[in-house]
Amino acid sequence: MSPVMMAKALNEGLRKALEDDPKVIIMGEDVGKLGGVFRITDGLQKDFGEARVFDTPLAESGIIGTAVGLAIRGYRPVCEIQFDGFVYPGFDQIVSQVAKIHNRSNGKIKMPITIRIPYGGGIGAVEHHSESPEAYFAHTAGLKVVSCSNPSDAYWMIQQSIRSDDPVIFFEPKRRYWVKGEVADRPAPLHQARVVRPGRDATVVAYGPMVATALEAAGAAEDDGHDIEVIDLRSISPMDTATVVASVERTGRLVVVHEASVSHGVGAELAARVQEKAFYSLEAPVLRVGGFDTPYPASRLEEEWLPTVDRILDAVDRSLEY
Amino acid sequence: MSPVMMAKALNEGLRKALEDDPKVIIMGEDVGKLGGVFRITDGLQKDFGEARVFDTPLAESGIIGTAVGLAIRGYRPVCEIQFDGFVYPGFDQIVSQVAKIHNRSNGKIKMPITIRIPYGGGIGAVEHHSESPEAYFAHTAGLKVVSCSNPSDAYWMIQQSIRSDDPVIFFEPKRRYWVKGEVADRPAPLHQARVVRPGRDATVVAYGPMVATALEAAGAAEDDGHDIEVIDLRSISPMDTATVVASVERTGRLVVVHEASVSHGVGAELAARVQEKAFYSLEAPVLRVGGFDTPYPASRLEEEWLPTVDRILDAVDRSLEY
Amino acid sequence: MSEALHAVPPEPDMVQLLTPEGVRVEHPDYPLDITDDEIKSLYRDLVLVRRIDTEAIALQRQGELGLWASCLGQEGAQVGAGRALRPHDMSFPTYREHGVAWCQDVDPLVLLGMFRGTNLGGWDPADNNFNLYTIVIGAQTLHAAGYAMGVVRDGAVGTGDPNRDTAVLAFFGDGASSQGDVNESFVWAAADNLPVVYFCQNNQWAISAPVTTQSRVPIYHRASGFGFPGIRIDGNDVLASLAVTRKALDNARNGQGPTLIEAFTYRMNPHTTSDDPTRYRLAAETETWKLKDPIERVRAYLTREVGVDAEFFASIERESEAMAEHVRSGCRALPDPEPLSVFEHVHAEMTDELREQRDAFATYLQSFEEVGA
Amino acid sequence: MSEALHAVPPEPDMVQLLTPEGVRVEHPDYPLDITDDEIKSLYRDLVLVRRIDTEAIALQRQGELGLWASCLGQEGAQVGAGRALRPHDMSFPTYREHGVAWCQDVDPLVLLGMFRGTNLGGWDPADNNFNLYTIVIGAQTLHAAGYAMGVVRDGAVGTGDPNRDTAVLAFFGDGASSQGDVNESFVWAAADNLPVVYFCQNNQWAISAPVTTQSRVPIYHRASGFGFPGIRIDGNDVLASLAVTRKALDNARNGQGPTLIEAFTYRMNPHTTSDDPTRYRLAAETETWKLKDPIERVRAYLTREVGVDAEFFASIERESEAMAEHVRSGCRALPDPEPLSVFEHVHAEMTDELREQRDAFATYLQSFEEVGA
Ligand SMILES: Cc1ncc(C[n+]2csc(CCOP(=O)(O)OP(=O)(O)O)c2C)c(N)n1
Ligand SMILES: Cc1ncc(C[n+]2csc(CCOP(=O)(O)OP(=O)(O)O)c2C)c(N)n1
Ligand SMILES: [Mg+2]
Ligand SMILES: [Mg+2]
Repeated sequence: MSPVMMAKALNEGLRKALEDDPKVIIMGEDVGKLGGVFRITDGLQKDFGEARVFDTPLAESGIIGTAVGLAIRGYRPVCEIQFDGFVYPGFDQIVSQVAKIHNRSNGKIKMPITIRIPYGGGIGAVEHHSESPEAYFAHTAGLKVVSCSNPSDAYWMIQQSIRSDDPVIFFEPKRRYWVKGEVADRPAPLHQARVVRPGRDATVVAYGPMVATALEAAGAAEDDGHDIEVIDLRSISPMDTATVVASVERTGRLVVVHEASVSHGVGAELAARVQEKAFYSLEAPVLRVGGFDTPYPASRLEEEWLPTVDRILDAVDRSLEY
Repeated sequence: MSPVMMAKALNEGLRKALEDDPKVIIMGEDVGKLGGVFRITDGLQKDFGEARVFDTPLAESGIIGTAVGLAIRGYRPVCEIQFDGFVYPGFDQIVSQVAKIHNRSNGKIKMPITIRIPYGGGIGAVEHHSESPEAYFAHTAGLKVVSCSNPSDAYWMIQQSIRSDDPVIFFEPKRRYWVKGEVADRPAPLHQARVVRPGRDATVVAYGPMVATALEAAGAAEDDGHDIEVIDLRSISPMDTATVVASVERTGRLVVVHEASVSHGVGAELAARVQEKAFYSLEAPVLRVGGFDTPYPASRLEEEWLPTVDRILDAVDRSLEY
Repeated sequence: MSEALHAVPPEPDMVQLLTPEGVRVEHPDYPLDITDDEIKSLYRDLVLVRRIDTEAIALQRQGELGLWASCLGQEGAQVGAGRALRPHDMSFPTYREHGVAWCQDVDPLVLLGMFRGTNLGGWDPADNNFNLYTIVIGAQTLHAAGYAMGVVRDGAVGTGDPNRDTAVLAFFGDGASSQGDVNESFVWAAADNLPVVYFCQNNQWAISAPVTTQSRVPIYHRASGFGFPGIRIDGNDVLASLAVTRKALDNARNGQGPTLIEAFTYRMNPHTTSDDPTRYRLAAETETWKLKDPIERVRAYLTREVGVDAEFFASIERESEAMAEHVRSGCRALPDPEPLSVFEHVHAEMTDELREQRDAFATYLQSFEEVGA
Repeated sequence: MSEALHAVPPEPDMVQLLTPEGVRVEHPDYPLDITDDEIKSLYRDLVLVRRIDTEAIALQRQGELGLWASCLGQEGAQVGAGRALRPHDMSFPTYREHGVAWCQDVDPLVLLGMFRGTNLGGWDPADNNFNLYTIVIGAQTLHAAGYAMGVVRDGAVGTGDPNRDTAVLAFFGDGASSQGDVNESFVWAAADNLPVVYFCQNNQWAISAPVTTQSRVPIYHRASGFGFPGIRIDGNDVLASLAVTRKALDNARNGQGPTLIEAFTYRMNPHTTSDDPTRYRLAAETETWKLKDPIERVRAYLTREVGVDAEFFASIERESEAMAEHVRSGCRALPDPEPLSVFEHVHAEMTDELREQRDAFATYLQSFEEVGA
């Protein structure tokens, strides 16, 4: 494939999944004729029919709950939640049913449901359209949670998630939908982190929309003579702690970045694990850069609220000062 | 007051709140004639009438959503969620409305809603009746989250929560409902942690149901010659980090205990904060003891799943070995 | 009956085929040709289900079960609905449909695990086309709708082939009718004309809340607002339940879409063994409903109209004794799960980090054995 | 109209008081005695609301607004409902009720903040008895029910005192009718006989989903299933909307409980300025609905039946020009919020840890100023 936008890569990945397995179906609000508000399912209903790609009534609990029933019947539903802030009406079905039914049945029932959630801010949207709820799901046993940061991962990870016999919450960094990139010929393991930029002085871990920002920060740090390693977590739950620890054992310093509010965010878990597993390697405390502990603000404030290259650099500098 | 059970202390606290402010109302499933499945609202409908203490239809989103409307009208609703595992149908109203309306209105509207949730395990219950969802709410900006561990705090904290102009998620450790204790004449600040047992060798932080277990562990550790400080967090969000850091600066060691699954739990946030703020004081990594990263198990397995005195001691020993 | 009529306003619109006195009555829309042997077999179901229920309550008292949700008084509704199911049909129970489980050949012991606490259910819904019990009120009704969507996609509706056409039977209670999930399920079923039958057991109570807390009109009215038929039956009349559910399932299989059946019945026992109904309802009410007992009326019919002899009833008694013994001994024999099994079946594919937790816990557990040794 | 009738099946049960051609018709249940001046004033409302809407779309194109949800075509429903409100009544809008905002004397500029991104709403619902716009579909209907519960507890229902009795008007869309929250709100309103009127603007579309995706029967039918009256009106007829909403609000205030009004109308513009309707609906459909324009019919009536002169229409034109200018310049003048304001109003009582975050961020920001200086 020549370079494609992430949106297109996801679309191709979904198409492939529909071709590979007749049990795969795509359901959600406006995923049919419209192709989704972000056009991720563009053309799929036309090519695979209304039985396999269809619009649902407007109710997220209904979308997830009926997906559960379809899974019990042997289907492999891919649910689209239109925006991050609208997953909550379906939270009960996700937490108490999707996450628990395999366990409740002592492994008799599988829940191969993929829940796609365009997430994160930076697109100048109104309230509820820019949130990062990944930590809620990462804290929910029984779910797997991943996020792609580039078109290649988007293409492969969505297929791996759909093929997974476990429920996967698939977070798509909506502000990166239109960034182009090459698509690799082979996928990396779904739950493995990736060192996207090797470095010696400090490690910056990010995922989804923040990977590009972290790389930019690393580039800027270079000018100040700092050699920053950047890791794309890719999988939020399970979390590839080993890759991060290995890096920290070399760099001695770690900064975690995500858009979600810092407190009780994914960065907290990573910090807790690394300070335990790399206790003697850390030359500075694990520092976190994230959204503030406030609701996602009005869009004219989002540039202040969201982690930026400068805020990452500031954290890296503070880390290096230890 | 002579020693009372926590259940009675909560009942008295609610009674006091109803007496002090005519705008306080209590709503939920079976809170009226039955007095709640745990009898926490016993007798309140009889004494304050059906307009102020009433049973709602069976729908948690409806309970929280109508409480929001009542708050807009100037009331101070106290909602009872029957069991931890049943708060999720109301999650959307809590996260997108209760937590955000004050902010959405630029401070024009107040949301003085208290959501009482009997939580945690250890009572041999069926599925969904033993969960610890506090981290979901602690990660939600705009909410305040507290948990009482003894009758005195139960009596005072419920009143403080109801009087608070901010929404408070009030977690009641159901397995401690029937434990008796003295009620102090004066309350401590709602969001302040408390050192419940001073010690020099290591700090154990817990809240809600785990405080008693932590104290028991500290007692047992004494026999091995270890002097353990135990802190009752009391407030989960905001979190009184200063009190914990001050303790760790003395002991150099920290173990955090909660029933919720360890990963992405409250212990992660505390660990992340302490390793940053007490970096040079820590002689061992912050260790966490909690439920495993699995759904809450069948009751015949809960004693294995839940943190016990032995598992806490094991962590303390590991910490002391560093 | 007069007292009863005071307690429960007469429902002209309530389908009844067998009166509380055991008199067989006809209903124009629901002719039921059923042999006496079939009615005897329904009687057997009713008695055995009640015995299983009674035994489970005893086991709870003895500490063998942590909890039990009794179906006493609702056996007629459940056995009628359960016996209306065809082999391909799928059922989605709440936590109280022990009578339906029985009709689906689920060994009572399979149900006991979650109440004993040795598992969370643990059976395979495909084994008996009987879904796992669902405790979160209303959630299973959306699963039923989704399953029905799958049935439609499998082309198993309206083909006319009895070995292919499939219907879904979704159970819920009067309290559940207030949950968003149940109403969303109605939206899906109506919009997609799904082959699902909703069977609401209005047992008059949601723990301590009378049905009036949920609705000021009969619950079966709800369906018309969504655009499909609703009907109320005498939920203590196994024949009405059988006939009406059978017809509704037929319609579903034939592609005529959903139906809501409200079975007007009564929860004779506490909500669960943990409940204390004396706090919220009068014994007199329960007494009144005793007069409408679903089993007595069948027994009266068989004795008076069919002239079934004592030996038949005695044989059922013996069978139910045997069943009671099976439940008692079987329950006590249910093995406690292994400590390390908490880590099993969390995911279809266990994660490395969970494996790490399991191994660490295993080591921890061993440290004690060593001490013990 | 004939084409129109093809596009929209004639609804015998749809209340209409002014035909698309501007002919005044009577309805037995909804007599409306209204003066010509009152109709002229409604005309003024309709024109100004449309102008505000049109101007906002222009501002979005110019990049002054991030988004706008147009109410074009729904002005009749909204102005009729808005003008039916009494001073004590409370209204709970979605994000599209700009016409209701206008009737409640909300300065259009107040609405622009959240679409410009300078705030998330920011107004005080008490100022104009107009709740904040709610974006989460259906959520506000439960807030309305809860508010109505407060009204009841305040003894502000059925006293007969017009200065005391209060009703609540809750808006939602056809798509929202599928949400659990909306149906739970119906449950509460029916069970407690709450003084709330549900006003559903069925504008035929939920973004790209036609109303048939949500329901196979008219949405107003839904109410009967819950036990309260539902009625459909011609949503492009401001007089029908006024008369029917007025009566429903009266009933609510008098203690006669809830009503569901389905305003049968059409979303003439894209869902929002980000939407592309060419992907899912035909221009012909929109054309057909143009023939039912809510403003044209009033203008036709005033011209033909009342003989209103050109000067009246010209004066409204001038006024709407002035309004447009007010919106344009006012919008551009809306101040950007201060960076540190993100920390404000998160809680009524700011927490120490948030204060810490704010101070750290302030220091961080200053470090740049120093560099800059
Ligand atoms: C979402 C949710 N909320 C609350 C509960 C607690 N609860 C268990 S049973 C019950 C009452 C259910 O009443 P009904 O639907 O009439 O069924 P019944 O128990 O009478 O058969 C409640 C409130 C629950 N299980 N799930
Ligand atoms: C809970 C939720 N899910 C999804 C959305 C995204 N969304 C915004 S408007 C809309 C369609 C609403 O349709 P309708 O209720 O008919 O109102 P209309 O926009 O037509 O006025 C959707 C799906 C949302 N805002 N909230
Ligand atoms: Mg019931
Ligand atoms: Mg619409």
